[in-house]
Amino acid sequence: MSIKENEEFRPKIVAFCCNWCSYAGADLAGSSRLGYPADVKIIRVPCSCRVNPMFILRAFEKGADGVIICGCHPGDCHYSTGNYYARRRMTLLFSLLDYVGVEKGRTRVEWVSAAEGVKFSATMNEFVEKIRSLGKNVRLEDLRCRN
Amino acid sequence: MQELISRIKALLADKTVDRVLGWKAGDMPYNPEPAYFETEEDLKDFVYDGFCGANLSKYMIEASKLEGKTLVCLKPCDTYSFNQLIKEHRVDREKAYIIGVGCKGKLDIDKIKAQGIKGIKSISGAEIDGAADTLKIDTMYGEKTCSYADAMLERCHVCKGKEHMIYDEIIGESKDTADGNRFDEVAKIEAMSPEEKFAFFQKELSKCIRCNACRNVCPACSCRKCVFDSNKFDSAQKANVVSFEEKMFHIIRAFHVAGRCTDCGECSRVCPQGIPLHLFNRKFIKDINAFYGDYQAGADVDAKAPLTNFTFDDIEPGERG
Amino acid sequence: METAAKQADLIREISGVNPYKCMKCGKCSASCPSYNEMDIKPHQFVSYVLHEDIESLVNSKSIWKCLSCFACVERCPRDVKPGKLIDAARQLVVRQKGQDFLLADEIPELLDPDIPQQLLVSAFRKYKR
Amino acid sequence: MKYSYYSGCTLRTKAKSLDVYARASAKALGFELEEIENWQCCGGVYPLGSDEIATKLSSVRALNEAKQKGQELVTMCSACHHVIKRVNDDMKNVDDIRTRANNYMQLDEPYAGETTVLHFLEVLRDRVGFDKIKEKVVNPLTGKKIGAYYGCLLLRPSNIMAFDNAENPTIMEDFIRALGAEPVIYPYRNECCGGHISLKEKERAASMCNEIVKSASGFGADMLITACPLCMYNLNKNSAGDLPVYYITELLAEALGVKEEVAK
Amino acid sequence: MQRIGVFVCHCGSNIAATVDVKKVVELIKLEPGVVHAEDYQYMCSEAGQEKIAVAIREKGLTGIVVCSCSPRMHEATFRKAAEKAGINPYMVEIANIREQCSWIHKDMEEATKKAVILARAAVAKVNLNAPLKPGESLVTKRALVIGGGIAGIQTALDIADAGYEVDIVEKTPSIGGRMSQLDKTFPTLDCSACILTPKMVDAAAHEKINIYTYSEVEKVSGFVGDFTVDIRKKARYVDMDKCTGCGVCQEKCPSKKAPSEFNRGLNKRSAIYTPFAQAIPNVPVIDADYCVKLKTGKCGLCEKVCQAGAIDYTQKDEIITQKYGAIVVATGFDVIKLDKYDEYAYSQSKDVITSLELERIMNAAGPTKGHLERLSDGKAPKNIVFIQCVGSRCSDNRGKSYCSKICCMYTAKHAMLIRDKYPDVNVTVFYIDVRTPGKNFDEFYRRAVEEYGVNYIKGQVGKVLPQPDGQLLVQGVDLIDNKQIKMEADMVVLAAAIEPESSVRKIATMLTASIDTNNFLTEAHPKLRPVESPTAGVFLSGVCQGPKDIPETVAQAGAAAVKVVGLLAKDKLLTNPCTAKPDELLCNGCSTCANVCPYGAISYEDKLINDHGIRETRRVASVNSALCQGCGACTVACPSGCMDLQGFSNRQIIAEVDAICR
Repeated sequence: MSIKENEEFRPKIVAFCCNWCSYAGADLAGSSRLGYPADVKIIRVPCSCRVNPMFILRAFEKGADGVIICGCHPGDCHYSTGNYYARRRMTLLFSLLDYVGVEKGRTRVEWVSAAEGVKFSATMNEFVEKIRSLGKNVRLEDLRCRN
Repeated sequence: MQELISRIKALLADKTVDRVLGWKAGDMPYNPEPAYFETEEDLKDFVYDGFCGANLSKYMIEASKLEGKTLVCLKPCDTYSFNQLIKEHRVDREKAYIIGVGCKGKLDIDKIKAQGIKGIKSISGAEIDGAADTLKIDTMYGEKTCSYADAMLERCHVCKGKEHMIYDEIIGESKDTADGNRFDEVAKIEAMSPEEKFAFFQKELSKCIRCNACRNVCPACSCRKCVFDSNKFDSAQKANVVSFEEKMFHIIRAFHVAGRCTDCGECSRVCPQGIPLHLFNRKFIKDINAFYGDYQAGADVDAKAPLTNFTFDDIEPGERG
Repeated sequence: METAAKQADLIREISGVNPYKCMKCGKCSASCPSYNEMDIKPHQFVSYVLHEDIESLVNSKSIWKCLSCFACVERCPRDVKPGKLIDAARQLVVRQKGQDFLLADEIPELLDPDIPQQLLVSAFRKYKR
Repeated sequence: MKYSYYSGCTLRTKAKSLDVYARASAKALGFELEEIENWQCCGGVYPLGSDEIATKLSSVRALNEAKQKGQELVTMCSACHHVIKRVNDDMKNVDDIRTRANNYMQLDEPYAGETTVLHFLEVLRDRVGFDKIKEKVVNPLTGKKIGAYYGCLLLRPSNIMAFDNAENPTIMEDFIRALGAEPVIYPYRNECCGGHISLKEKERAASMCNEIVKSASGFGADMLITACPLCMYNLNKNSAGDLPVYYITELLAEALGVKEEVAK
Repeated sequence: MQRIGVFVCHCGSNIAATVDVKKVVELIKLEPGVVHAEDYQYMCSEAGQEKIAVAIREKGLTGIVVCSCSPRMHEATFRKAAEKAGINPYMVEIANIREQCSWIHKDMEEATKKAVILARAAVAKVNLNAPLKPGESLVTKRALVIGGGIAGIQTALDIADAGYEVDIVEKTPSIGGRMSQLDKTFPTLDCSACILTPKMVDAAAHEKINIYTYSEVEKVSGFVGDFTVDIRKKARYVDMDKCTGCGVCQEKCPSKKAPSEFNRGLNKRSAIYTPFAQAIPNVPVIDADYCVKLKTGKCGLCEKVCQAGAIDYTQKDEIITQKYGAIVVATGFDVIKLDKYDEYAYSQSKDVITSLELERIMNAAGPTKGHLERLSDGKAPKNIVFIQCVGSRCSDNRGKSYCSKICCMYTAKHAMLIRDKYPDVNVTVFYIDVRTPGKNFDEFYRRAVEEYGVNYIKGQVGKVLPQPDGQLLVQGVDLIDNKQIKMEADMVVLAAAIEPESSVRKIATMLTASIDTNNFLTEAHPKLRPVESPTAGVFLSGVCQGPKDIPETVAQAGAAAVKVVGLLAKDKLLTNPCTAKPDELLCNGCSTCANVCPYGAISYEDKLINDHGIRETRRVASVNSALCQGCGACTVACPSGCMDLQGFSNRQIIAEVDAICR
C-alpha cells in the first residue's frame, strides 16, 4: 500500500500571487484552515502584471507541472491597471502554448480577492486535481526529438 | 531600375542625402545583399530586383546615428517596419530619405531549386521593370522556365498590400501578389489535436541551431542586448543545458515582438534550417485581431499597441483559442 | 448503527441534499400545505438525516403526505431543499422494502369516471415502486 | 412557425378539449403544433432522486426528437411541462445524469439539453406576444373577472422552471388581459390543489381546493382558469364547485373566435 | 555571496505542531549562503528578535530569512529588528510557513518538506537581495470624507478637531444619511434627530470642514499623502450663497408628484425640495426630472416667488479638483430590494412594509405624521407581525449570506415603541435567532418580552396571504410548539437585509480599494487593522466595511479619524523603495514601459551613455521613484529586460522559481 502511495504522482505547482489580493486571499485560506495540497508553492509578486512569461517558461523548464497566476479581480487592482495588462499577456501566452501543443490545463489565471479564502483554496484544489489528471509535464520540458 | 538609380544619383549629387541604403549584387544571380553606397562609383553594384527581399528598415537604427541623411529604399511591407521603429523611437525620421520602391513579389530561390532547377547561371524575368510572369533560368543543363508566382516567398502570397505607409517619394510600379489568406496556415495548426500540434512544432523547432539569424534580421527584435544575451533573467545564451531552451527562445522571442511584429516574414526567409518561424508571430497577430480587434503593427504610428492597452471586458486567459 | 449511517448516506446521495447547510429557520415547515398531516415535519427531516435516524423517517406517514409542491424547495433560504429529503426517504421505502402505499385491490373503488390519467400515473409513481 | 408539441396522455383522453382548443388557437395565431411521433408518457411526476435515470428517458426521447427537427418543444399540461423542463435541465447541467441517460439511449449524437422547452403560455407571451393576441381577439371577454390558477408545477422550483416570478406571477394575468377580461389576483393562485393525493385523500384535496376557490371568489373572481388537467379535476370534483373552471385554451379559442369551429 | 541566517519560528504550536522545525533548521543549513540557522518559540517576541540581533553581530550575517507567519503580518517587525542590529531592512525575507503551510496541511512530513522548499526559495531570493533605501514624499494636509452620514460626519469632526482641513462629499442634497431617517435609536430609545442634528450643525459650522452636498467623487489619482480628486458638484439650480432657506419655493412649486426619497417613497414631495426640515445645508435643489420649467421651459414659479433671487435654471455641473493626503470612505448602506421575496407580499400589499419604512411611519415628520396607521386604508392596526431575516443569512441566490446585525435590535425597539404607545396592539415577532451581543442589548430585548409583552415566536413565516377584507393572513411555524401557525395581521413588517450603498463599487474601483463579494470594502486586517483599507491612505468608516449599528459606527468613525490624523501629522512619508529601475546600458528607449505605467512615473531623457567605451547620446528611461508604486507592469513590457523591479527583480523571482522546482 505504501508503495502505491509513493507511486502517486505529486506535481510541482508554482502559484504567482499578487501581494494585495491573492496573497492575502491565500493567507485568509490559511487562517481559515481551508486546506489544499502541499504541491502548491506560492511566490509573492507585487501585482499579477509583474509575472513575466519568462518566469512561467522557466518554471516549466525546471520541471514544474503547472503554473497558476492569481491577481485582483478586474477593476480592483491595487495599481488600477496591472491585472488588465496581465490578463492580455497571459491570454496571448496561454493561447500560444496551446498552439504549440502544450496541454491547456497546465496554465491558469484566477482572480482572487483578499476576502476570497474559500475561492483560493477551492481554486488550488481544482488546479492540483487538473494537473494530476494531466500527469507529468513532458511536452514543455523537452521539445527536441531524442535520437 | 534605371529610373531609381538616376534619381539616387541626383540626390547624392545635390547632397540631399549622404549615403544610400540599398541592395548590392551578390556572387550569384539570386543573392543580392543590403549595402551602403556613398558615391556614384559605388552604385555600379546597386541592384533592385525580385530577389531583393531583405527588409532594410532595421539598418536605419544604426544609420540614424550617422551624420546627415540616409536614403533608404523601402518596399511596401518594409514601410510598416519603419513606422513601427519610429513609434518606438528607434529611428529618426529626419535622418531618412525614403524612396518607396515598387514590388511585384519577392522570390525564394529555394522554391526554384525545389522544382528541380539546378546549376543556375543566370535568371531573367526577375527584373523589377518586367512583367513578373515567368522566370527564364539559364542553367548548366540548359534553359528552364518557372512561373514567377510559383517562385514567390510565402509572405508575398499573403501580402498586406502594395501601399507604402511612409515615404518621401515612390519610384517604380507594384503588382498585387496576394492570392492566399494570411491565417490559413495558423488555422490549420489550430485545428490539429494537441498531439499533432506538439509533433509539428517539435519537428520544426528541433532543427533550430540557435544561429540567431531570425533575431538579427527581425526589425522588431532590435534590442541593444537581447535578454538571451544578458544576465537579467539568468538566461544568458550558453550551451543548451536542456533542449527546452529552443522553445523558450522562440516563444519568448515571439512574445516580445507580439503587437509589434508587422509580419514582414524576414525570420522565415533567413532561417537556414527553413523553420516557418512566422507561424508564431502570425498566431499572435491572429489572436490579437480576434480578441482585441484588428490591429496592424506599423500601419499607424499613433495607435495604442494591443499589449499596452486593455478594456474592462477583455476575454479571460484560456477562454478562447 | 453502521446500517443507520449507510442509510443516511444513501438518503443524502439520492436527494443530493446537504443537511449541514440547514440553519433551522423552519421556513419549510411554515410553507408546507401538508404540515398538519405529517408526524415528522419537513424541518425535522433535515435533522433526522443529520442524526442518522432513518428508521423513524421510513416509518413516518409524512413521506406519503408530501405533495411535492416544492414550496419548501422554493423558499428555503439555505438551499437545503427538504422536499427532496422527504422524497428520498419515500424512495428508500418503495425500493428496499417493496412497500406500497397503494395496493392494487384498492384501486377500483377509488376510481371515478372523470379521473384524468395524469392522476393515476402520478399516484402510481408516488405510492408504488 | 412550427413547434414540436408534446401533448401527454391526459390531453388525448380526459382533457381533449385542452388540446383541440390549443391547436385551433395556434392556427388562428399563425403557428403550428406538430405532435412528435411516438411520444411516451412523462410519468406525471419528476423523479427527484438523483440516481433515477430510467424514469427520465421518456422525456429525453421527446426532447431529442425536437432537437432532431430543430424545433422548440411545446408542452401544455403543467405536469408534463414540469417533468420535461426539469429533465432537460438535468441533461444540460448534471454531468452524471447526462452521461448515464445517454449510455441508455445510444443516440447517434448524445443529447445534452439543446432543446428549448416552452409551455404553451410561454409561446403566447414570448414568441407570439400578448399584444399581437390582443389584436387578433374578435370576441373580447369583456367584463369577465377571471382568477388565474397556477398551481405549483408551472412555477416551482423557479430557478429551473424560469417560467415567471414564482411568488407573484403575471403571465396568466397578462394573458387574461389580452383576451379583454379582468384578472383577479388572489394569494392562493400558487398554492397546491392537492395533486395526486386526491386519489386516496379526497377530503384533504377538497379542503385545499376550497381554500383556493374561496380566496378567488372573495377577491371577486367569477371563474378560474388552469393549464393542468389534474388541477382542473381537483378544483371541479373536490371543491364545493362555486366557481366554474376552464382551460386556458378554451378561453383563448373563444376570444379568437375559433371555439365554434372546434365544436363542429 | 551573502552570509544568511535562517530563523524558524514555532509560533507556539501553530507551526511546530505540523512542521518539524528542527528538521527545517537542519536541512536549510545545507543551502548555499546559509551560515546560521536556528528555531525559536516565538520569533516575533522581544527575545526572538534579540536572537536575530545576536546572530547578526556574532556571525556577521548580511541577509536574514525568517520562516514564520505571513509577511503581511510580521515582515515589518523583522525588518525593523534587522535594521536595529545594523543591516539593511530589505535584506530580510519571510518564508510563509504558517498561513501557507502549517495551517493548511495536516501531514507533518509533507508540511515539513514544503516548509523547507519555501525556506529554500526565500534563501535563494535573499542571496540576490540588495540593500534598498526608501525615498520621501510630501503629505497634503487635507482629508476627504466620502459620505455625509453619521460615519462621515463623525470622522470629519474628529479630523477637523485635530486641526486638519476636511471635505465631506455627500451625494444627496443634505448630510445626515440613514440616521436622519430613523425615528428612535436603540438601546436607549432616544430620538435619532435629537442626537444627530447637533452633530450636523457642528460639522456645518466647523471652520475646518467644508461640505459638498449633492456632489459625487468623479476621479481619483495619486497615492497616500498625495491624492488628486475630481468632485462633481451637480447643478442644484439654486444659488447656495443667495438662498435664505425660507421654503416658499417648495410651498409654491406646482409639481408635487416626485416620490420622497427621505420618506422611502411613501409620500410625495415637490420638484424643488430639501429632503427634510433639518437638512444641512438648508438650501433646496431642483429635481430636473420633475421640474416643469426645466422640462418644458414653462412655469418658473419658484423663481418668481424667491425674494432672494436664488433660483438659477442655467446652473451647470461643476468639477472641483482638490488634493488630499487621506481619503475616508463612509458610503453607508441601503436596504435590499425585496422583489425576490414576493412570498411576503411586499409588492402586493401596501400594509407589508420594511422596517425602515416603519421608521418613517413612526416619525412625526413622516408620511402619517407619526401616527401608526395602515398605508392602505389609514386604519389603526390591531395586530402587527414582524418577520426577521428577510434576505439575511441566505445562501440561495436570492439574498445575502451575512447577518445584517442590526435587525434584531431595531425590531425589539419597534415592538417596544408600538406596545408603549399603543398598548392594545398585539405585536408578534417571528425570529430564527435573536442576536443581541452589545452592551445593554440583551437586556433591551428581554424588556420587550418581559415588560412590553411582545410575542416572540421561534420560527419563520412561509407566506403572507392578503385576504379580501384587507387583512393579512400570516402562515408561519412555531418550532418550539411544533405547530404551523396561521394568524391574521393588519400590518407585516419585514426586517429586510442591508447591503452596501450601490455607489460603493464605483468608488472602490476609483480608489483601488478592494471589495468583497458582497460589496463591503475589505479592511487591511480583519482584526488588527479594521479601519484601514489595504490601499495606503484610504480608510473605512461605518457600514461600507460591514454591518454595524450606530455606536459601532461612531466608534469606527473616530478610529478612522485617528488613523487619518496620524497620517496627516507627518510632513513626509517614506516611500516604498521597491521601485522600478532601468539599466541604462540596455535601454532601447522604446517607451513601451512608459505606456503601461499607471502613475506616469517613467520619463525619457537624452543622456550621454558610456557603453563599454562607446560614448553616445541615447534616449533612455528614467523612473521617478516618488511616483513609482512598484507594480512591475513596466518590467514585463520591456523586451530587453532593462527595466527591473527592486526587491522583486527578475533574477530574484527566477531564483525562487528554480528553488521551488528543484
